[in-house]
Amino acid sequence: MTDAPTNGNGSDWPGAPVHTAGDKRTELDELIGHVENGNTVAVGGGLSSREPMAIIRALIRKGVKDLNVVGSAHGIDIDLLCAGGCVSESSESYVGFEQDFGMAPNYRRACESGDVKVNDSCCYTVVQQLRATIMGLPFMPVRSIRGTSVFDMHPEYKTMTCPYTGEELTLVPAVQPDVAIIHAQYGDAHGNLRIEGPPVADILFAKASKKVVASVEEIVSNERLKELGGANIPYFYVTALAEVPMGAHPTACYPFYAYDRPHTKDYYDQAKQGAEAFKSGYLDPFVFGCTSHEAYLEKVGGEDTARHLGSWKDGDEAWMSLYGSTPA
Amino acid sequence: MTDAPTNGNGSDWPGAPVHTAGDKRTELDELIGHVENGNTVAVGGGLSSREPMAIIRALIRKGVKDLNVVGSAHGIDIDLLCAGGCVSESSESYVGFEQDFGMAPNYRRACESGDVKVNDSCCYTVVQQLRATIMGLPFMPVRSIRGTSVFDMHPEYKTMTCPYTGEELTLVPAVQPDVAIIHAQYGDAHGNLRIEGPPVADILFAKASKKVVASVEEIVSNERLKELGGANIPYFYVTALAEVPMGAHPTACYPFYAYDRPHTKDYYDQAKQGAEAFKSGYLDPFVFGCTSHEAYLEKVGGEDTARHLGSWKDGDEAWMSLYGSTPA
Amino acid sequence: MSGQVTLGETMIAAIARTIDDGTAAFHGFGSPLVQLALHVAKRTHAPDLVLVAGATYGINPNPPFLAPTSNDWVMDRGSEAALDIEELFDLAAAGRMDRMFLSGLQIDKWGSCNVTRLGANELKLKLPGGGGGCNLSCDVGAMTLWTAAHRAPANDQGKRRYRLVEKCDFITNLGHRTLDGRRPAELGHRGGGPDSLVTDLGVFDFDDDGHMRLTGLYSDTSVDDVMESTQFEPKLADDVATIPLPEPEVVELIRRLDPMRIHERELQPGDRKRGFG
Amino acid sequence: MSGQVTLGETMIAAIARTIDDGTAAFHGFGSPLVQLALHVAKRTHAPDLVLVAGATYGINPNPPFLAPTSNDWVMDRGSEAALDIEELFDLAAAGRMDRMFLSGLQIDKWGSCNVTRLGANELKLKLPGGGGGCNLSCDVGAMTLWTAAHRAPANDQGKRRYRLVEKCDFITNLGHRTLDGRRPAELGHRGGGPDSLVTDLGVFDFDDDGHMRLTGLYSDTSVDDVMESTQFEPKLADDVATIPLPEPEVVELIRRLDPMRIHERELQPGDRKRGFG
Repeated sequence: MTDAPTNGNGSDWPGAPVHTAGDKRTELDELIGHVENGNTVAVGGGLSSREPMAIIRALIRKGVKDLNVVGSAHGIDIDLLCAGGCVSESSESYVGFEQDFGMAPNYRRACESGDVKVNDSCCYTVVQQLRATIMGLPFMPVRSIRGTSVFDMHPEYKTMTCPYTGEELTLVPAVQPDVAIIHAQYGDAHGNLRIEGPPVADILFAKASKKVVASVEEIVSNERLKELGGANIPYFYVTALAEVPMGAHPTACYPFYAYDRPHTKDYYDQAKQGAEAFKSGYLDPFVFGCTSHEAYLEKVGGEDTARHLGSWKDGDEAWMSLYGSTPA
Repeated sequence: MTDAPTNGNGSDWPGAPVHTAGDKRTELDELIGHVENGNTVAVGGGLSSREPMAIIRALIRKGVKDLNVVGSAHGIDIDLLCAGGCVSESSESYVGFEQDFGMAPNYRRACESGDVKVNDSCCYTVVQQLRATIMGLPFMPVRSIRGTSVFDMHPEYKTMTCPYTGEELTLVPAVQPDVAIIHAQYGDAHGNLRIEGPPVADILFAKASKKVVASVEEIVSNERLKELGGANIPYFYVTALAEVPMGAHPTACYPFYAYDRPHTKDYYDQAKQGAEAFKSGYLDPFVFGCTSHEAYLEKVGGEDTARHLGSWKDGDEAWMSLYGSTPA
Repeated sequence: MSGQVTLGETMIAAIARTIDDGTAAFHGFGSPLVQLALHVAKRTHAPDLVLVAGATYGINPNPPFLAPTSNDWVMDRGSEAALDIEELFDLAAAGRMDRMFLSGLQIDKWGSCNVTRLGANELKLKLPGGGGGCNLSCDVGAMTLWTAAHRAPANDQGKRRYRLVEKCDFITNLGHRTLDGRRPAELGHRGGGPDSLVTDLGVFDFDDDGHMRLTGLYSDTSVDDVMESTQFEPKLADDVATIPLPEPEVVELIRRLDPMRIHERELQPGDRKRGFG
Repeated sequence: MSGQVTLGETMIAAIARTIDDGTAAFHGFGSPLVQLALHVAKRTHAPDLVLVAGATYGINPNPPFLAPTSNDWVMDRGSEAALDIEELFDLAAAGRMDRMFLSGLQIDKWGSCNVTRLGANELKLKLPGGGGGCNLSCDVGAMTLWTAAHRAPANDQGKRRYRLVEKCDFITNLGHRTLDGRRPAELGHRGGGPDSLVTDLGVFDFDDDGHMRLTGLYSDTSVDDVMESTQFEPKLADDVATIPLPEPEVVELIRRLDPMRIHERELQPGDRKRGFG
């Protein structure tokens, strides 16, 4: 028996990676070292929930450039990355603040100035492109897209005639993000992650990406993780994780804290006034001026804010009061 | 505004069904009315676990014929259906008793006599064929199968040249079972099902099939179902369900009861002796002779057996003792 | 507006009327009028509706109040089950999703919508993007379109920024014709396309040819109002009726479901004062 | 056999040696020798092995004892996470599954296996079927083959029922050649194919051409034993060594993991008495 077995098939396909290290815990600043200039990045969470904001602020501070962001429905995460000058291409399907505030000012500016190449996708297209990677296939078929301008925008989409039915189908190529950045409620030292509530596309991102880096509210034992309901992202997809409490702020990370709407309103108001105003009114104080996540948490109100945003648990009235535009 | 809105696209595609009734509870005998002669049937569970045995016994008593069974790794379920004369085609990927007893005697006889058309599949092929149906696609690509005799056995498999990479891929057509028969631990009146432990292919079966009929150990409130961890098969896939305690016996349905190995050994010993012996030694006493599930449960030892098979919870020694060949 | 029914409430009820019992329907995000319409339908004429919430993908949730953002645990409260993102879209692709609700900064006479960009050649305004609408518009059984910004008043130069346009700069969500005039059925799409449009000026269906047709007006709007604010000429139904007002129970239900009046953020400021009855 | 190492234990250790640390490996069902080999590897030289259990798809379980059936909560005990059936096979298709273990009632010189049927034309014996092996054999990084029924004694008429055959009646799991002589790489398969075979008579690798080659023998078997029980002529390594016996700790580990000696059910009755050392 040989230690390095011979292989008569001569395959040199490296395959997608599995991350097998026994202890993957690290610090936020180490974590973001896995994101490199020019990477295709999948950002977890969506809209006003569970976006990896601490990671994003750290990436901006580090000055990461030329990211291609892919995903489904996003808000302040992609808008902030655009404001920070980190993005050169957007393949998201939505970036905005819904009816709450409307369009995403920094994202719009970056797209309209040409700094960010607009390469809009659509949720199911993204799902199918990630699934192709997850299944090791070069593409996935979909029935839709043909006939829309989204099809014309994407020369990489192809069509085929179905050999079973004779109908035409769209083919969308596999997308393999270089790295997925995810914020989860819980993780264990081995890297098993547990997302509570809607997982959005995070699980697909984790399975499809070459690397997954995660911030979590709490690192717990594997036993505790199972008591909580178990991992929905097994550890071998995960490259590294760091415990970063309030790491999704100002988006929500239930059950720990709700969406910080007053902070987001302030963000939006600053952003709406233009790039310069946003730099001095938001980026400088909240991103560049806070050299650590701990400094950021102090800046946004420390324990008081954490407690206030955790008060959604006190009943519907308390919960509803969090959606006003001023801090309580 | 019209009550029946006009539709300029002229599509008459019926789509896959959603089952929206408010209360889907029924009795076992009603439940099996959803399975018709000639149906393609997906049987839930696998090997020695969570197989819908009470449903299967009721189908045999009813005299259902010409089923095409599709699935992954099965044992006594498909073997018994074959013994009962219900099956005319098998597209399973495995039917046997592992190293515990070996080959499945009734299944073998039915295949070798020509009563059952052998149309073996393979687990990932089945997964991809179900996924195609779930995604509304006529087929799914896979990289594997070409070069094996399984490919030659299936003229419905095709190949295509990938327009992205130039490589050849296998295409497997969508499979839409007429009905999935599933045994779950818990369900609610609306038909939400919760499977605990390995779901095998049940969730895929539920999503891909036109109808899902389920037996469950306990029907609980939706609130309770969520406390238990929530549905993994949402109600709208489910046509009807019945509370059938011990409905997977002699296969396991943890946490309620372990695998009844002595009963299964008796089954196997009878089956091995030939079709006649199996009819008089097993089918007559345990299937035809028990006109209800309650009668069957009495026949196999009633409360004592239930308690004994539930004793796996008492510790590893107690659990291990259940794998002997005689009842305790 | 005490004692009166508001425009928002009337639009919600009109959208709710497009939802059949015993079907599955999905609201996207950023659409409180539609979210409320689904909850109204579920709690009135369509108890067996499979209500799939946008962004959370919860099934039949019972939110204590409408939140201003969709992917919030508030909106998932009381769900009896949950879907993954892939499962939601699979349902549509497999023909199981009977109805979806779409809008756009441009909506053309065939019911196609643009939520991607203004400027057919040069990018003039980047819109947030279509979410899942592009795929869904080809796949779902039928679509209800809506907009609360149909009215297009002339500016000082007499120019109007139409929401209902002759031709979209970009088709994000497909209606009954592509930009080059093909029908979805020619593309093998299985979805039935848009069958209704609810706006702040009236309600519409689509004729057999797939062309938008005015079928109803509010008590304070006229055919002329509609024509003036529409870049193309909509067909007119033989009998353009007055849009029915919601029953008092429905009004009360809406006010209970949305105590913060989140849905009024969708309305033009001037329309928030409109009331009927 | 007190104080001795059994054939089963030696085979388990030999299979375990084919498993590298820091890789992902999957055992199917009905394979206690392999199940134990994975647990031995994980607990000795391969602590960072991603051990995926067959049938339960649990990750790194720690079963209190080996059960006679695979899809049993016993076998899932202590798993740190769990996969769905689709996820397990996706891992293989995406090139993430480094090793799988396959067997067959027929195994040919290229490492192809038949677990479907005897009788190339007419069905003579229906076997249980291949589970996921057909797909996996094309996709996984490498395969360890095993059989505990290599020995093929002559019957009264001098006929032998070979397990290791010149040509399979049916190829369920593909090795290094198809029935018509094509190589998997020509088919675009990404899997590396079988690189080892562990039997009751010896251990093998596959040469650069993909042909089976004897590399090791037990202390009680000879090259002649192998040749006699093999329908084709296996290649011989330059140095056919004696298969190393498992360390005492490994033997103890196996006995603790499998107190009911389930793995011996895989052995031929006569082989249960073989012992070494």
